[in-house]
Amino acid sequence: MGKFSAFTLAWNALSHHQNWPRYWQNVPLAKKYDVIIIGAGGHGLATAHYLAKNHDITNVAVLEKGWLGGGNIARNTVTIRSNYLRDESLPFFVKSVSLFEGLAKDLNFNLMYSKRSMIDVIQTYPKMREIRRRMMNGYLHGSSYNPINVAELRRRVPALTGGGPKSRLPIIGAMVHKEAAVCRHDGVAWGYARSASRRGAEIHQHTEVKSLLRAADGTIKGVETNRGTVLADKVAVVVSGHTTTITETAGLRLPVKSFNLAAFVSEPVKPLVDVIVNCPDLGVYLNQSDKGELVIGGAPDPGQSFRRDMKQTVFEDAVVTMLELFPAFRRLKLLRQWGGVLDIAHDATPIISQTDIPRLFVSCGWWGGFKAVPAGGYTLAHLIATGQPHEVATPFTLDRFRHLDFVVESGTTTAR
Amino acid sequence: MTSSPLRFQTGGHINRDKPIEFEFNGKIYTGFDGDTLASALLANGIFLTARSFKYHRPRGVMGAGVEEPSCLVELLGVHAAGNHAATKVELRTGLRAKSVNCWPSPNFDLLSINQFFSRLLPAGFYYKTFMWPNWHLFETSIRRAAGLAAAPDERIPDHRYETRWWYGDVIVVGAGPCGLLAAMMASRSGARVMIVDDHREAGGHLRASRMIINGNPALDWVAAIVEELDANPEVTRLQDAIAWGYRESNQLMITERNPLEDHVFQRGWKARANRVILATGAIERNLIFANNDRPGVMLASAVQRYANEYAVMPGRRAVIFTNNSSAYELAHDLRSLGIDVAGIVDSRPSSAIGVEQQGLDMPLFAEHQVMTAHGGKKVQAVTIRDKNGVTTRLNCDLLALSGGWNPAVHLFSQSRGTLAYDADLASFVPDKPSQQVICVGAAAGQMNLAFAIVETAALTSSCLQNQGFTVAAVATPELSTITDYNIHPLWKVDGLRPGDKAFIDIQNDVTLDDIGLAMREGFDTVEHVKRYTTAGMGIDQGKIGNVNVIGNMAEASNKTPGEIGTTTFRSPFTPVDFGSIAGQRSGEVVLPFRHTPITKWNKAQGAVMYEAGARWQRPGYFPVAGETMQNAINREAEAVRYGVGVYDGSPLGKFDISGRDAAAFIDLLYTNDFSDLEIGMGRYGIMLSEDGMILDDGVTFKLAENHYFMSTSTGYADLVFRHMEYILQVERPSWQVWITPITSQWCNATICGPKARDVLVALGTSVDISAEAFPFMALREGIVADMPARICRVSFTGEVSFEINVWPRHAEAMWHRIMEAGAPLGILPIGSETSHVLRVEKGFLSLGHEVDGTVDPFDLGMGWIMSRTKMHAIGRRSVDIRRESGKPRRELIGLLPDSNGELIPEGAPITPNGDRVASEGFVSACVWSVVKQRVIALGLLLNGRARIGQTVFIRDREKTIKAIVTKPCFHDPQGHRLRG
Amino acid sequence: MLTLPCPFCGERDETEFVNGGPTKPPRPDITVTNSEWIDWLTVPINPIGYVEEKWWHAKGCGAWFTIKRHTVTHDIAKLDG
Amino acid sequence: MGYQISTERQALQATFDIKGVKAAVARKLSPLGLALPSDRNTTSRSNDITLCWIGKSHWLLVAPAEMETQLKASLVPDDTTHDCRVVLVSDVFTFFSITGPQANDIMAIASPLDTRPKKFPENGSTFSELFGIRGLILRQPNGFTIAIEQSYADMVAAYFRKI
Ligand SMILES: Cc1cc2nc3c(=O)[nH]c(=O)nc-3n(C[C@H](O)[C@H](O)[C@H](O)COP(=O)(O)OP(=O)(O)OC[C@H]3O[C@@H](n4cnc5c(N)ncnc54)[C@H](O)[C@@H]3O)c2cc1C
Ligand SMILES: NC(=O)c1ccc[n+]([C@@H]2O[C@H](COP(=O)([O-])OP(=O)(O)OC[C@H]3O[C@@H](n4cnc5c(N)ncnc54)[C@H](O)[C@@H]3O)[C@@H](O)[C@H]2O)c1
Ligand SMILES: Cc1cc2nc3c(=O)[nH]c(=O)nc-3n(C[C@H](O)[C@H](O)[C@H](O)COP(=O)(O)O)c2cc1C
Ligand SMILES: [Zn+2]
Repeated sequence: MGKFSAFTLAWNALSHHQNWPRYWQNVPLAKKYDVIIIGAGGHGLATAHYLAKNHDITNVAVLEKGWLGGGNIARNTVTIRSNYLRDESLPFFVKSVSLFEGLAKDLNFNLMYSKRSMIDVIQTYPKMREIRRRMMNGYLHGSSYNPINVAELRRRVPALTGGGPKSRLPIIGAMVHKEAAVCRHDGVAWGYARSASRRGAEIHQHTEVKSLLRAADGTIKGVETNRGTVLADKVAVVVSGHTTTITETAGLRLPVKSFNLAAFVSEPVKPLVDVIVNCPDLGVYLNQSDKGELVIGGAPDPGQSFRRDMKQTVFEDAVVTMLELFPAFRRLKLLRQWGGVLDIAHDATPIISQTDIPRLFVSCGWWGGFKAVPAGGYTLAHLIATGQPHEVATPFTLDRFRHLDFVVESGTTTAR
Repeated sequence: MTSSPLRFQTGGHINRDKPIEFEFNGKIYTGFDGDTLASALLANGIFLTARSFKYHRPRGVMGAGVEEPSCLVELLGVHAAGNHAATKVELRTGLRAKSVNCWPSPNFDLLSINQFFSRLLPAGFYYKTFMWPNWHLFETSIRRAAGLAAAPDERIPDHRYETRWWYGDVIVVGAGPCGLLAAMMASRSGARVMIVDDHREAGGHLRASRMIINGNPALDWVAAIVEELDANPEVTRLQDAIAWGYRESNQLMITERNPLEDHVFQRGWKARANRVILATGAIERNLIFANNDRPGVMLASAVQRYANEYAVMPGRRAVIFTNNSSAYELAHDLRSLGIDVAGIVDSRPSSAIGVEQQGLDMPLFAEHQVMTAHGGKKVQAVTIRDKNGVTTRLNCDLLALSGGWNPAVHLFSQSRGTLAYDADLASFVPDKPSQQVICVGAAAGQMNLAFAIVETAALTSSCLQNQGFTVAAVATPELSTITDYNIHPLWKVDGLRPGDKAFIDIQNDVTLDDIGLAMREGFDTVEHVKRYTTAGMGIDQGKIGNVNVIGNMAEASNKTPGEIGTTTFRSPFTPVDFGSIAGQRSGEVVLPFRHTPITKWNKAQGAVMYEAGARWQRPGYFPVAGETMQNAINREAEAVRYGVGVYDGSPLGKFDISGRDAAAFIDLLYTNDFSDLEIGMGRYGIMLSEDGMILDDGVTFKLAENHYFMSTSTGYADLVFRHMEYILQVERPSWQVWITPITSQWCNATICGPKARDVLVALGTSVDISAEAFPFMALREGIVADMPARICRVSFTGEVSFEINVWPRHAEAMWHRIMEAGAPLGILPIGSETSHVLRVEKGFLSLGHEVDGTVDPFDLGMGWIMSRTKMHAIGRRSVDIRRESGKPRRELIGLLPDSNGELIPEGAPITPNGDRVASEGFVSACVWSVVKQRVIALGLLLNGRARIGQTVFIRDREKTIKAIVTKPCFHDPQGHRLRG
Repeated sequence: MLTLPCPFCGERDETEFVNGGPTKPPRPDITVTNSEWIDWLTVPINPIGYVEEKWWHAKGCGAWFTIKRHTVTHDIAKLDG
Repeated sequence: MGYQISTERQALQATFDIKGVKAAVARKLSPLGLALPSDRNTTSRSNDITLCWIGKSHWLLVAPAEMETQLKASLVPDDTTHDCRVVLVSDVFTFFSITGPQANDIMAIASPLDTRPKKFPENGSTFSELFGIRGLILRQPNGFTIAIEQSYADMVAAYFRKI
């Protein structure tokens, strides 16, 4: 009786909810698997789900050093969008957004996916030009992005009272990205974990990979963990900010650096903003959760960091810029702030790739990768199962570094 | 409304001479100066003050400070803002407040119907339903129900918030007995001290107690210390100030709520000291039994504070339920205040109860537990139960709980200090510090004040001595008797049944059942339980409930609370206004802006001003009455092409570069050669990043041997400066090169057009300006219009140009002289929109248009600028590697679009056959050309140079526009005009 | 907020500085192979622990300097030598 | 306007940016009777001339505007033949004075600089952050003198009117 529905909820209410099964099973750690996925974050768990669902590969272990879903998937500002700039990235993110739309049904789990649009507030002409370029390029790939005037912007976001004609940086226009959505971030991890587990994959929490093991011929053989050696035919490193920490144990160095990116929430208030508001010229973005708190994000910390914390300078900048556009929020209160460890590739574009070590795969460089969880898992599963990059993920292989052929999908839009 | 039914006639620390009227839920009440909203409401007999978050159960005040989980109010009027704990709202004239989260009132709340569906709403129920047809359909109504208070909608003027930095030797947080003692010692030692306390007056929990110190009321002792501290100018004492964040390098973030200056509403302090002393006290936790959330159920410490500090008795007949000795102090206080106590229910075995009960003639129910509280909108009775399950009913209208004390370790933990579980205290205490911080008093887990004081003196003393201060011994105050704490943890009462509403997080309506369900479903770490049930995620951040969650998880899984561990303590310690974080930073202090000496003139001419990068504002165009933007641009552009125009080029980045190795340095920076440049001449150069992408472009003049005058684009001047200093200081430290930014030392008026020279003649100059004597790309110094000037012959328009650089002190005069001299020739000021047209006609590149972070000089057809002899120039190697792959590149081309005179949006993609597929290039710039009298464009196109003459298709969403590919220059390709 | 030790000005608040990324080995000369160059250019050190990095005292004296900063604690250690 | 301070925008000052090897700089300045400041981020004075040591090999010389021509003659800007060089930057900076009993409070709001006398002495002078931009801070008897890049001066003046 594990299926979720209004009916099963009512049925279980009769027994005071004493009989719900576990979301994921606790089983002993085996000696060997077909595939080991390191990291039970969004991408790792989604990969396990799609390996089972699309490729029938279920002898899979997801190894997680902490509690599943406790990495960046627990910490992000939940913006899902596909309004990227480059032809290389657009098909991937369009795919991811479309997978998100059907995900609650696919996983039989309410992720509270809410397609509520994102509005970019534009305050300078160079940004306007860049954003129009996104609009026209996005159209080619089925990602919609349409201009609205300032009056319409203010009608849709009444709380946005700053940026008037006399302000330091008047608003000159806005763009609506209709496909943008938010969704319960923890739910994505739990939904994928539950589905992967029900399809046969194992999830081992509190199992930290200490190093990668290579066979005599250099190929990958398995991993060393705090719970002993585990062997596997194929290993995928899907650990966001800790990627280099793991790959370097096998002598593999990657063009990524780790950063702390932080976010914060206000006290919960009654519905106030029902779209995602992104202010690229000022460098702040926000949305309001179903519980009422405003979820607000800014820039990453300067300098590498493995903290999950808030740097005062960066935080202050996000607050002051938010108040430029939402001056009434001066009296709104900060409730909590936190951070996460992300890795950013040299060209700011993700990496889903086979590595120089045969049968070792990485998926990293996801500094705006919550939106990418479905497509990231989908395409990594494809790569692991078939040995070939999925068509929408071909620009993201490590090959591009061999010729410095960067994609340069930098964070021209602030929202992750 | 003057009689407050529950206020004692005497006692307390309120100011009875100053009654204050206030409004709550539309009714007017009276309290006193010194009250909080909560104490005033209780004094007026208002118990039902709120409805709960999920089930809309009736709720009242439970605590007396930041820990308050339940009585949240929304402030109305001038200071409108939501979600304030009524226990932290000071009563002030004009205060208006209402309950949050209920409609129409807490007494009659429509959504209280949720209580009857509560069975359907266990933790995480929403993950299991609302999936058909989709969540978005349900979302609106669910969101409306959530969210507590409405958001503030009135604005506080910016300057009313302020932030400032503070530096000193010691910061003490908490002005309870231990904090005061520490601050006093630090002050006497000569240190510069800040002491921060969250209450309006110092004293900490002494204000809530009837303690005697040195034979007098404790507050006399407090007053003496306060007086001493205030007399020392090196001491900053902040009351009503919350230290909410502990950052790196021993910095505390503090919000002072009501600074004495009346022009400041709140002040944020960024205070940093060599040592921080945390004397933050402890926070009481509640106990878990059925209906433990009824109005009238309160923390024992809160009851004590109401009785002693505010002279309010929140009930007439009390029951005290405890698992430790601290609540007996309340029993004694109630006894001496003459309040009826129906009984002390003590879950500890009789043998564990000691001297604390002496002198109390009231029923003591040892080894008993409260099973349930009765009553709806106010508690009416409790059922208690002994260890054999025998139950008794006690009538009461007040139930005071003490589930034990949690040291306030929040700031310590934020400082990255570790915590340890102390089984004797049944709580988490500071363990290893990671910054220069010590904890004293209850915050350190010392629950016995006599010991705490002795320890505080010793710890403070060595902390000060470590910093080199001399510390005199302080007399230890003599205290009235104190009992030992002696807690026996009780994480929940025995015999609870499924479905009992035993709340563990009062604010988020999380019950013990919810914790059980989460654990059964596999959420077995404390972090999972938190996120699945939302326990501890409310405005109070679970200050009274979190350790109970941990205790119950430990019990259910046969672990110790230490093994379960805590969730992360995050800032802020308690919510603070965003305004107090931003302070005065708004408008230009967030986004400073820069003026040239000509800005005022430009604005007076009606220029439409644009942000021009690097914080400069520049005119875009100068429309005359009734003119469209395009007409204005055309008029200005024609002036330059056929007459003369002038623009204010002052924001261009300018650097004076000199020194023994200056020439080598310039050669390293630019891809082309500068070594053969003659003195007095300049050269255009492109600077690459080490990635091989274009970083900047500009002209550099050689003023003398090893002395250069470099100009950069406006927007990148700062970046270029940083880049140059990096190379010099990091890569080439042995080189002798000196760079001085002189952007603001030189203003420039660029006169351009076929009649430019005539203007200069009219101005009068000492320089021979003939084309032979003063060729293109030369620089001359001399007098222009009686002012010293540096003239450069560069051209970004394709016409003859003279850049007249003068010092800003002369700039306005020079500008006026130019306008005067040029008037007969029809000179026009031109804006950046016009410059854009002129440069597109010439095919000159612009950063941000053609250069979008992916192009190199070859792509732009500027291979000539990549010197063959300078392979070591910055970025060169990367360009070569990229090109070796042979992958086709997007190349700069011109476009003649077939658009019926309409401009094509810049950025429009070019697609194969105009199909809706991935692009093969894009339009980087598109203008109406005054020389071609048609729309022209520049673009980057895959293999573009090989496709000149072909037709391509530009795709603006639905629309497809044909265009012919041309060379990227539409005007005077040989450059005769600019050399003329 | 951190304080950073400028070799000229002493301890100053972080807001005065600009981060310049981790220290790279010296810039290779033109004789290195492509892959050596690419490694130098794109592959940074990324330790959990002390990272040697550059900062610029942009709002102060203008010095570019090197520190060793712990990527978890932000503690700053003395540079060797 | 709640603070007891007065702020004043000052007229142009003759200002020279000096970079170079310490000994060479000392030699260059000795005809003016100016000794190099002995401590970093402090000043030395001779007559009306103030010399600020603001960076490792970097000094700023500030004097009344009337002295500009004379100073130019003796400092010979643009002469790069020695191990130091001087650039005229008089127009780069605008100076303001902030004086009054609460001048310290204004500095605490505007700048993260620790202005306790033991960190920033009587003759202190340093570049730091001021209202979010870079600025020079000098102590003066009743408060401070600050200098910011001239292009920001109107903004700072407007800001002073607000606090
Ligand atoms: C503040 C913030 C805001 C963000 N906002 C957005 C946004 O709005 N939109 C968006 O699309 N993206 C956003 N992101 C980015 C997004 O969260 C991440 O890109 C994405 O979650 C990363 O993928 P993941 O979920 O697989 O990583 P994670 O959840 O970090 O998973 C990695 C897992 O690997 C585990 N692990 C690490 N080392 C080991 C080891 N040695 N052995 C075993 N396990 C290990 C970790 O414990 C972790 O659980 C944001 C990120 C942050 C921090
Ligand atoms: N009833 C009790 O048993 C009880 C309760 C608490 C303390 N005590 C006794 O008091 C002794 C110590 O007293 P103390 O001085 O440690 O604590 P205290 O509780 O008297 O004082 C702490 C003060 O710090 C303030 N504070 C806490 N966090 C703050 C923050 N982040 N910012 C600003 N202010 C903050 C509190 O509001 C309070 O005023 C203990 O040894 C114990 O015996 C007893
Ligand atoms: C979208 C989102 C919304 C959140 N809302 C709340 C909230 O309402 N209350 C709260 O206490 N924390 C909230 N958090 C923060 C979490 O409590 C927590 O800080 C975050 O998951 C990081 O974990 P950590 O603080 O345990 O390191 C939210 C986090 C996210 C990502
Ligand atoms: Zn410095």
